[in-house]
Amino acid sequence: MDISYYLIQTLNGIQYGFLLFLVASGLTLIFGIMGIINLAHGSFFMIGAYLCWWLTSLFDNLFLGILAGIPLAVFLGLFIERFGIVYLYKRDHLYQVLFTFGLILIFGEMRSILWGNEVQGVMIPEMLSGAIPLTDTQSYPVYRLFISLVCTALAAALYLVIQRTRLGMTIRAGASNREMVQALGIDIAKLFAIVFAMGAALAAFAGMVAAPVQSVFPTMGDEILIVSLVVVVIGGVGSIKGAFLGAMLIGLADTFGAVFLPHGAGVVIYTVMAIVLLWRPQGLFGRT
Amino acid sequence: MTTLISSLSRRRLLLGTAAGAAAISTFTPTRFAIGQTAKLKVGLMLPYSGTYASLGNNITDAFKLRLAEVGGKLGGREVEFVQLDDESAPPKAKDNAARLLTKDKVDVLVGTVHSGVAMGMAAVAREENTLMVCPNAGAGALTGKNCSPNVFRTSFTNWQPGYACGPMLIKDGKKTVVTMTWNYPAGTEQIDGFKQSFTAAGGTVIKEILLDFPKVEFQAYLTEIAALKPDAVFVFFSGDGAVKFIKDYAGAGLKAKIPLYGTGFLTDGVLQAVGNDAEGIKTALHYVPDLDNAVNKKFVAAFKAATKREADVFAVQGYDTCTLLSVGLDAVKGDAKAGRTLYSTMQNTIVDSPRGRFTISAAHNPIQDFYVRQVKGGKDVLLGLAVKALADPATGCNMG
Amino acid sequence: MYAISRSSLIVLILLGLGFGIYPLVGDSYYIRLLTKIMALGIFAMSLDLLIGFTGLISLGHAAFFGVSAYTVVWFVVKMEILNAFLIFPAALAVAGLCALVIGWLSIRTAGIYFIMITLAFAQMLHAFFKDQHYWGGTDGINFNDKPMLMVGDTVLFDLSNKINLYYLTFSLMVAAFIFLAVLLRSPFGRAIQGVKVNEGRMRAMGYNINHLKLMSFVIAGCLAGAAGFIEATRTSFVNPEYLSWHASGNVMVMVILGGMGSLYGSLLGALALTLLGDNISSLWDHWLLIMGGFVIAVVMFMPDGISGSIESLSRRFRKASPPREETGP
Amino acid sequence: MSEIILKTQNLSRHFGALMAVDDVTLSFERGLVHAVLGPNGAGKTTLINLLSGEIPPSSGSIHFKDQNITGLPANQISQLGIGRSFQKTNIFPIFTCFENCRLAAQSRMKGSFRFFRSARSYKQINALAEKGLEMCGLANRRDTIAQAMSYGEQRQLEIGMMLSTEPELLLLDEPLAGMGAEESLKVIELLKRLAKDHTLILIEHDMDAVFAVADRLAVMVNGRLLETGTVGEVRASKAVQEAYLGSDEEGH
Repeated sequence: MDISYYLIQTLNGIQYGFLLFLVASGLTLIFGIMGIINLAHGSFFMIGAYLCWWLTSLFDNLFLGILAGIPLAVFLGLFIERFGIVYLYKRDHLYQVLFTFGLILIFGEMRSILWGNEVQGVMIPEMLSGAIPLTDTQSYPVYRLFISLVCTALAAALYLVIQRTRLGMTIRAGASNREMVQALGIDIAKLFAIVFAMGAALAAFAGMVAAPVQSVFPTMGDEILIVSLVVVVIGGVGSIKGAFLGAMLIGLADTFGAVFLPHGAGVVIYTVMAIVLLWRPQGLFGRT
Repeated sequence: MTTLISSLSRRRLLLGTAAGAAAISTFTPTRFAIGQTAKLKVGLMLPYSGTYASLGNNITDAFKLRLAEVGGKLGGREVEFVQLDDESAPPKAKDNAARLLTKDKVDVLVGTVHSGVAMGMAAVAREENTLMVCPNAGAGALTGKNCSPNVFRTSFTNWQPGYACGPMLIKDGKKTVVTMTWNYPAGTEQIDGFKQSFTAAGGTVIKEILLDFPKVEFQAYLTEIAALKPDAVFVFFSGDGAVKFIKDYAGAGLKAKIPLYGTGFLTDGVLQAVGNDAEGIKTALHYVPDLDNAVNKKFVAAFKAATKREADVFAVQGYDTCTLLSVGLDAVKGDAKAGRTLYSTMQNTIVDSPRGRFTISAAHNPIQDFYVRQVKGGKDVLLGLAVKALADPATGCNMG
Repeated sequence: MYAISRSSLIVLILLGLGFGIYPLVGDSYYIRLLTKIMALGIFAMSLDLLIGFTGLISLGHAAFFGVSAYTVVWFVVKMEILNAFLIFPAALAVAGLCALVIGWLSIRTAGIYFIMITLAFAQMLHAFFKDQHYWGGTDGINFNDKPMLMVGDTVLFDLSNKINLYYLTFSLMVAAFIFLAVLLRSPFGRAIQGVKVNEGRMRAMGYNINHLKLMSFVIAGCLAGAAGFIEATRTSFVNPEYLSWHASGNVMVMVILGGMGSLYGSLLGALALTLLGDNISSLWDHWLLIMGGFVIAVVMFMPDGISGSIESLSRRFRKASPPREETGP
Repeated sequence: MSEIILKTQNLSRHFGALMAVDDVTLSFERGLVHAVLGPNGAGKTTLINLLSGEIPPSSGSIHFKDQNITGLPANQISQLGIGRSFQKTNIFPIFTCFENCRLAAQSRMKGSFRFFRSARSYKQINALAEKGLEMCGLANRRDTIAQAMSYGEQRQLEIGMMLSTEPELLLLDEPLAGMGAEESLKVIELLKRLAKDHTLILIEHDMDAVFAVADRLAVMVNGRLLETGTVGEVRASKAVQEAYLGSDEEGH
């Protein structure tokens, strides 16, 4: 095991971390700003992946598929917020949990009706299908590099929006003090709709770019939801910065755990979470 | 009308059986009456959704194909199917099997693909004392530790194809191997079978990689394989997981550097989807579509005609399941509760299968030939015999 | 404050009679199904203790159900010990111990955090059993011999007999109900109900909130363990899915559907949801769509559940005696 | 010279940059009625919250009798014999008055985990609860659901619950807030009765009430202690008149 091996495994971990960040950032904002626990967030990831598969086979081009999929995801997010989530703002967390649990069942069955239950593969486009040789046997697939680059760009854009724009200011204020934003006379309904649709679109986008490497299968939403919840818990509710660090931590822990502890891989990320919680019950960047 | 037929048929039955059976029939008249008039209910508990849906469909269609060939009846009774999607979900297995056996009251239980589900079904079948035939799942315990007089299998134990692969790699001069599979019994049992014959012949397994079923994110492991540089890689994957693995393996640039081996499930039914990336992969299995025997030629053509699909090993197993049931039930005139008579007939049958003739072991698992196959021009081609008449050791089986 | 109203008493007696008499007239399929329903009923009541009475929204309750089931397997398969007098207390103890550790880590948080952390810890155990070959991996473990109640080598009660298991489950369900009803009238029970209504005030009055919550969490964990024992014995099977968050979500749906904070509502919820699933699942492949819509409808239109509807209906029938709070000047 | 029951030493608490309580050193004598005065935002409620353990101080210390209670959680402080009532009515709205008080009294039981005997069968606890109800004047409302009562009665219940825990020292956060004149009189009478065998620390806006019951006054402005002393001394203080009383009188 030489240096290049650890380097590539680190790249693998970071690439997974980026995907997690896209899902977890939306989740943490929806928690922080809207006070909603959205268990159906993972379903957007799954829907994104299936949309990608469906549209890619329709247009015969991955990029066109993703491009066409994003507005559909935004629309789905707006629709769910307007006709579902909106009824939950004043309800107890318990009912939010149940409602979104019901949504998961509905999304799952709709997927089953529209697209079936089969595992589907999405072809990596020709221009991204090669691998970059690093040593005599090691090489790194171009498409994974592409995922990391796209996600970096998206994370940077998210950072700029949140730090530099008026919308971002409102979002930051909302995440640190929900009551204050409501008191400031900002159009809450609009803000909530934007945040929710944005979160849904980010998760769906993650599903789309992940589709070629993870394949497309029914339970993919559940898996990423749980891991994203762990990321949010570690990072602290409402903190984008926390979500980013948490995602990278979990991405690396999961990758190296799978390699070094083959019989305990699944437990690694939860152990990381338990340690963080013992040290800081409110997460790395959570408010006390 | 109905009463007339029923009394008539009961008389015919009484005439045709020994005095002892007549005595039984007075105690249990309904069963015999139904035995001749009512349809034989066959419960097909198979995956009709999810990763294994295509397997479930091939098994079902081939079963029905064979049923039509034997005249649409089993043991003289018309057949009524009760189909249930098992979703390949072990937690639901027992409740689903109980539903078929105690609510729908099927006479024979057929299923399934997933080993975990099959184990649950067998337990319920044993409890309810109903004949069950497993057309695919290879869980060793089914005809090993948990074997049972009323449970038969027409497919294989996971150990069998794994064991058949060992000599193949040794012959090719591969001494060090990394194995990889899903962390579930079908996977680990096949790898264990492989390890047994491979290490006995002097090979070394330098690393065993396991990943969650049905995850197909292989990247971290491929990186590890590339770093370990073994002579060969031996895997068990099937269906869509196999497609993904073969592609990722080629995509990571490993195809040309480290040859890929596996049990036959790696390439069965996936070759069209993987295209060129599968060329040269060597596997061993109890069936190759181009086997040169009359039964196989007829079967391949008939299956294609009936379903527009190519026959595969799963279809063969479904086909043989019907054959075995037909032989057994004919001998007891459709009485699926006949017990020992039925079971011993089934066990002593030599099944003339598309895969070649095979016999049934005392533990109710096929004793069969395994073939070496290689992908050439997008097809699995027969290279020769891997192991002749391979029987599962059936460790721990005690029929009692 | 928990009290058994007259209408709920009627429902309870009907439930008890129905469950008690059914095996004398029913067929084997439904005996099996009702045993499952009663086990789930115990499971749901245990969760009701948390969400309906203590105000702890745990989304990882299936963990305790599952570890108990795995304990049964450990005894039966790994140790080849079948004595239920040994297995049952051990299964409860293991479930309680897990609840103690997970509870200790979780109750320091509140709100969304508590929900997510209980969920994450249950997933951790789920991953543990799934990863370990020893525990049967994703397929779980099937076994043949069921636990039996025995003294020495004398078998008092063989649980592989469906009727025996049915009545054992029935007795456990009745015992669990009585235990909880008594518990909720005790000083401890009153205190946890106070915690649910007004946690801050309870602390200001001198109660150690964390101790109360933890104790409630452990008791609920033990009861969930009793349900897990039954389910493992009933199916002679165990699988990581017993601990999955879908299982936790399902039992939560039962509690809310039945009506939280009423105990008997949890039993009704388990009965209604399981029978509904049993019947519509064979009618339509996509029955979970109906289930999902049903869950959402309960949240939107029936937040007090079945028992809540029963209570308000019976109040409407008894207009003659107005509720007490309207008396006085 | 009577005994000091509670004292604070350089007690401070800040929220971010805001100094809610700033370097307060105060002593409270046993058996007297102490009132803390000050305009809105002076840090009075924060002070009570610090004394009752609701929030931990940023710096400084609190001693109850001879024990350092700085940073102890609220439940332990309550167990030492310091009871408190809240400015915003803080009761169990869906329980009866008796159950509210009984729950309060129950907190004094040794060993918190009693699982089997009915809570209603503990005679001593019931007696304590009845006494609390009696003292706060709600004996006739024993079985009424708390949320069905008038606001004033709920305020009385608030005090009754505190009394059911048998505290030595009572921390009362605006016991008269939002009450009508008649109800106020009742509560003032109650406070006077309580003063006979308890030490009281109260925050109140109603000056007449304060002057009617208080022995000692402390005046806070912007988190700092401005003046302490007897009613007469504080009334005479120039600083106080400028900062608070003066402006208050002008306001009326």
